[in-house]
Amino acid sequence: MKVLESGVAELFAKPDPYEFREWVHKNKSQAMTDKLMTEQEAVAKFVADGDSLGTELYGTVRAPISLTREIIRQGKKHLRVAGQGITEIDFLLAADLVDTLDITYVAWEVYGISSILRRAVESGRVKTADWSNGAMAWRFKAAAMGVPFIPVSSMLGTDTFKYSAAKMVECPFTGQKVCLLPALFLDIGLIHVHRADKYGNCQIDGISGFAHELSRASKKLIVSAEKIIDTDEIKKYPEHTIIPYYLVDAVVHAPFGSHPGEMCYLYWRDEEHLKTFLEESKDPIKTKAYLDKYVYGVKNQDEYIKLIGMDRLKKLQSMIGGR
Amino acid sequence: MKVLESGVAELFAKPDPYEFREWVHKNKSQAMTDKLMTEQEAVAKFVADGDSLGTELYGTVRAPISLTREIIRQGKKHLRVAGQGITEIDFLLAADLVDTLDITYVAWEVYGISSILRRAVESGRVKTADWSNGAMAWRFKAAAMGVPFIPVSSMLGTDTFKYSAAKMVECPFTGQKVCLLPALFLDIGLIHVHRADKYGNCQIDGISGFAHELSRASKKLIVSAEKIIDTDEIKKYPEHTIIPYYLVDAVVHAPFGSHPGEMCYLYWRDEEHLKTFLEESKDPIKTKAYLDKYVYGVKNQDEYIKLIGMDRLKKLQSMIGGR
Amino acid sequence: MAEYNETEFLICIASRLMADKTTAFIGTGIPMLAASLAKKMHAPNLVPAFEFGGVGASLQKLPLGVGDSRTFHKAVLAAGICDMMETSARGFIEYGFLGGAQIDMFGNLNTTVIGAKYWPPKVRLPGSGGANEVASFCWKTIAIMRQHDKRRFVKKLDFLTTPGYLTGPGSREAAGLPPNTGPYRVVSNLGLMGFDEKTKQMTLLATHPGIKVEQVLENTEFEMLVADNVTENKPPTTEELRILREQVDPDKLYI
Amino acid sequence: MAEYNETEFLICIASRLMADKTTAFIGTGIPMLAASLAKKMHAPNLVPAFEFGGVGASLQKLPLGVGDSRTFHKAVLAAGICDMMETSARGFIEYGFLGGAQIDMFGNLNTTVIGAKYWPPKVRLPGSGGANEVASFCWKTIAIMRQHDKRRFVKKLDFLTTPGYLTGPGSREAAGLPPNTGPYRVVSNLGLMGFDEKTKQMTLLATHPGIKVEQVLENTEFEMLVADNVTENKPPTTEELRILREQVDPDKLYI
Repeated sequence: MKVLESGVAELFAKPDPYEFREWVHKNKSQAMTDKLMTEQEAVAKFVADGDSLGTELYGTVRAPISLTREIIRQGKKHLRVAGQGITEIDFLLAADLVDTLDITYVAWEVYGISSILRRAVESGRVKTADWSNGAMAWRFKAAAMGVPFIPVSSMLGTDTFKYSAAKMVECPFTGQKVCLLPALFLDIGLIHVHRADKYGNCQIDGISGFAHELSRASKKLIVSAEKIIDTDEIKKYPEHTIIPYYLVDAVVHAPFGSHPGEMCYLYWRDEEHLKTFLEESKDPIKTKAYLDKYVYGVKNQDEYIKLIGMDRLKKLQSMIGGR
Repeated sequence: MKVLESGVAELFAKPDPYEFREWVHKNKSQAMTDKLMTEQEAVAKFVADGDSLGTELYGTVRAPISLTREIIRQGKKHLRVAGQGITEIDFLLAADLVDTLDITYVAWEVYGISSILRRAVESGRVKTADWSNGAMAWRFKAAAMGVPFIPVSSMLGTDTFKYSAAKMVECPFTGQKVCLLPALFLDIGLIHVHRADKYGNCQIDGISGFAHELSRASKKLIVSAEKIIDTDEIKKYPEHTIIPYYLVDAVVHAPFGSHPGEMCYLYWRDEEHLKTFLEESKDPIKTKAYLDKYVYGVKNQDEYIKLIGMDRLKKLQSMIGGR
Repeated sequence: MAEYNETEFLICIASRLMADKTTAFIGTGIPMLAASLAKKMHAPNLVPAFEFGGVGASLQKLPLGVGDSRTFHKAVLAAGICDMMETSARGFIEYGFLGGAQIDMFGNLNTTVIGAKYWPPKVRLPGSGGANEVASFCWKTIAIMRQHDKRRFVKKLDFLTTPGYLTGPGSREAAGLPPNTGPYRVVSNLGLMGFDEKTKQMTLLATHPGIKVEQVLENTEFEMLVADNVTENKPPTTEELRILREQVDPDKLYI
Repeated sequence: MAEYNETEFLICIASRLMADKTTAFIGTGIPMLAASLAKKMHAPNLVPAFEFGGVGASLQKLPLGVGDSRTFHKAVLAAGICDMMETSARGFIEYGFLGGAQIDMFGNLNTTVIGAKYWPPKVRLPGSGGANEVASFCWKTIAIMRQHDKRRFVKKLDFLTTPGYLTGPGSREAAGLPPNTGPYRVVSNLGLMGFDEKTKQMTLLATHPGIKVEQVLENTEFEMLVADNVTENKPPTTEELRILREQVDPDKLYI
């Protein structure tokens, strides 16, 4: 089972489950303690310059974007970003806080490529390693499993493999060639959920994306929640807990925390806002103006909600589909 | 990344995801079709002599035991059994239908070792390979992921490793020694669930054991369900579907399908029946008498329920805890 | 005959490729419209699968992304990305739809960078996204190329993001990819292409109304094979157009 | 002083080893009773984890198996076995409880076969169960041995099912197991043992009331180390016994 081929990219984070274990044991409590705090406190306390950072989910869906705005306000820099959270990545790139990017896909789906990504990468400001969507999710999954790698049959035969940091080996059981993906342990993970209790037990409606995997792959984890619920509600349906308290460092109450993205069953995405942002993002100066207004120009999520306006948010609530 | 050590056991099933893919593509439909049938039809149609067979869950919990009784009645033999379903394994061993056993733990927890297992293995009738509970679940998980193996840091340094069919290699990313577990693809899987629709979309309450993994690791899958529900109920809460229809070949309506085991929120386990069985299982003749009465002596689950008696079953319902 | 635009035609062609009672990995854009149209026309029991977790959605309303709430509205499953990708790895997804900035004769695709250098690149494109899993695991993949020209149908990709038949017959298997998979069709604004069974080279099967075989070849940088019997694709029917416009995309988000 | 039987005493000793506000992997039998007792005594915020998915159960009623409904009654999580085992692999479970038919001086355990031959064996025991994951991943494992004699505390195991310190210092790490883990305590019907920090050999720390150090050594086949300061374990308190009998196991399933 020798290594037949290796991707040329740098590993932006070390795939060592034993280092992760030791860190967790030293730094995280196993006790159920009240972790409710403001976004300012959570980001100040748990996000550091140089952190490897990942966010969940994808595109404009259940995006932990209120937390991302706070990271930008606090100017946490030299971040090594991974994941598929397009809104968050575009914002962080726009604020020039990113050094390296494990990229799978950054674009605005139907609205096309990201001007911000183009400027950041084509200028050489941000280093990249390429992966597929599946590969990135599996890298978090490997970390969540507490193992240094995971074998898959994807990315084989491609330049995506070549410009990743994966390796190809022969399976010692079947002789098949398989691609080994290194686990991606994050310093800090951000996830936005429908409901959480003050200890950090979380429930999500609809698709779960890679919340299970990313929450377990993160040394430090901040969750923002549309609603804070009583622990009795958690205990009534323990099978609905997707993120248990012991993974979580901070719980932030963040209504409309995914705006301008959507939150299934709660509010639809703000098409008008997004289109404006995407138009403005084509120009660096206008991008800066957008950040000035919607990120730096507000102190927190409360002020952001006021800026957007409840009328508009109520309309988005009325547009979302039911079950 | 060369193989440093190999377990000596035989692989009772081939860990080849590509053979699995081809089989599934040739033999399973992607259409939503009505798969409701009797246990007799399901077992006759989908279980074959010589099959590798796995059952979920563990001990006396959510046990697909009504299906197991039908397999015994139909005398499906030379089975290669894997999994942790203690009740089912003990029954199949008692009926002498098992050739090989991937064993993790067969015993009656608080009531101690299995006399049936002892007779079957000590006599040399049943060949074994040893694994841990985690390892077996991970082997199903590897199969569910469509990969030939999974790395873990368990079983290292032990005779459990030595008498398994695992391999040890050095991780090409970290240099750590890791244990590689071969995927376990089953010919036939049996799972008992709380609710299913006629297409095979299933919901489970409480712990999910390894239903996700085993259902996805099985070429053929029979689910039995306490209740058959309308597909509209499935579609209302698609996040509660743990087994989607395309994995399923047969849906069997089986109230009390886990008796004498328990079904969370529905009925508690039948302590008296279990104790009697365990006492009788110490003696081969009495074991046969038990099977004669409770398995061969009834035609199907309906008759079994009549034999046990609704009074007793209602009492078990009254003993189960709520949420 | 009703008038229609190129996008509408592409959607209809892609839609007709979707068989009833099968599963298909649906990406953003044309595949979503095509799947929605197919479900309302000839394939009511088509099962759309979206990579972030939705399977069997009604597609009553058009999703705007592969993870939005419409991808699992009245679905039979709302899981996560790993389950979806692994389901395709195990062989449960029949069709996959792909797009790209460049495609070559073996159906390989580029969605990563334009230019000779990986980093810093001349033009940075989105990246693989889920395309590697779609192209590696689905039994039949269909590429949709909105613009058929020599800059897009190229001899050599700047970057091979997603595997088609790689360097030709047997090379997918040699690379370790699952057997009996690979590109099945390519739909462009000029015609419909398949792949030669023996050489795995892209082969023109049908042209769109008014398009000549030569036009397709002239707009292709590599040597395109031509089927013995090139047919003409039927234009969208009145019924297809009506459903597409009134039911699939009434808000004109795409068409 | 209240009367008590050996099982009750074992439960109390095991219970006292459980710290408040920590997580512990709980197996069937004595660990369940001990955890339940601990939660009602000194460790109300002990978080019991069961290998088939339950975390944080109330333990109001005593579970009969590691997957039954009482293992997740009013729990904060009801997941599956993979999540639990992986949670321990990532270092989130502090204590693990184990048992066995044989234990050796390094805390290795046998629960697989008795006799020299693996197959067919003289006596077939249950197998590893979840013990390998508990012993590999929990930070501190505690073995409970109901019968302390030379057939059980042996020089050489017939089968090394579950890793203790394997062949001594550094051998867990050399085998690839996570650093800073391993056996922490052994509770038997004669006393309480730990492991020497340097040599990793089992060391007598405390005897039960009325038991002499010599008795422990005589009933141990291997050479047991003896701590400089062997203490005597305190017998069950009236309060412990009351709660154990009235609240933990009122139906006398175990005691």
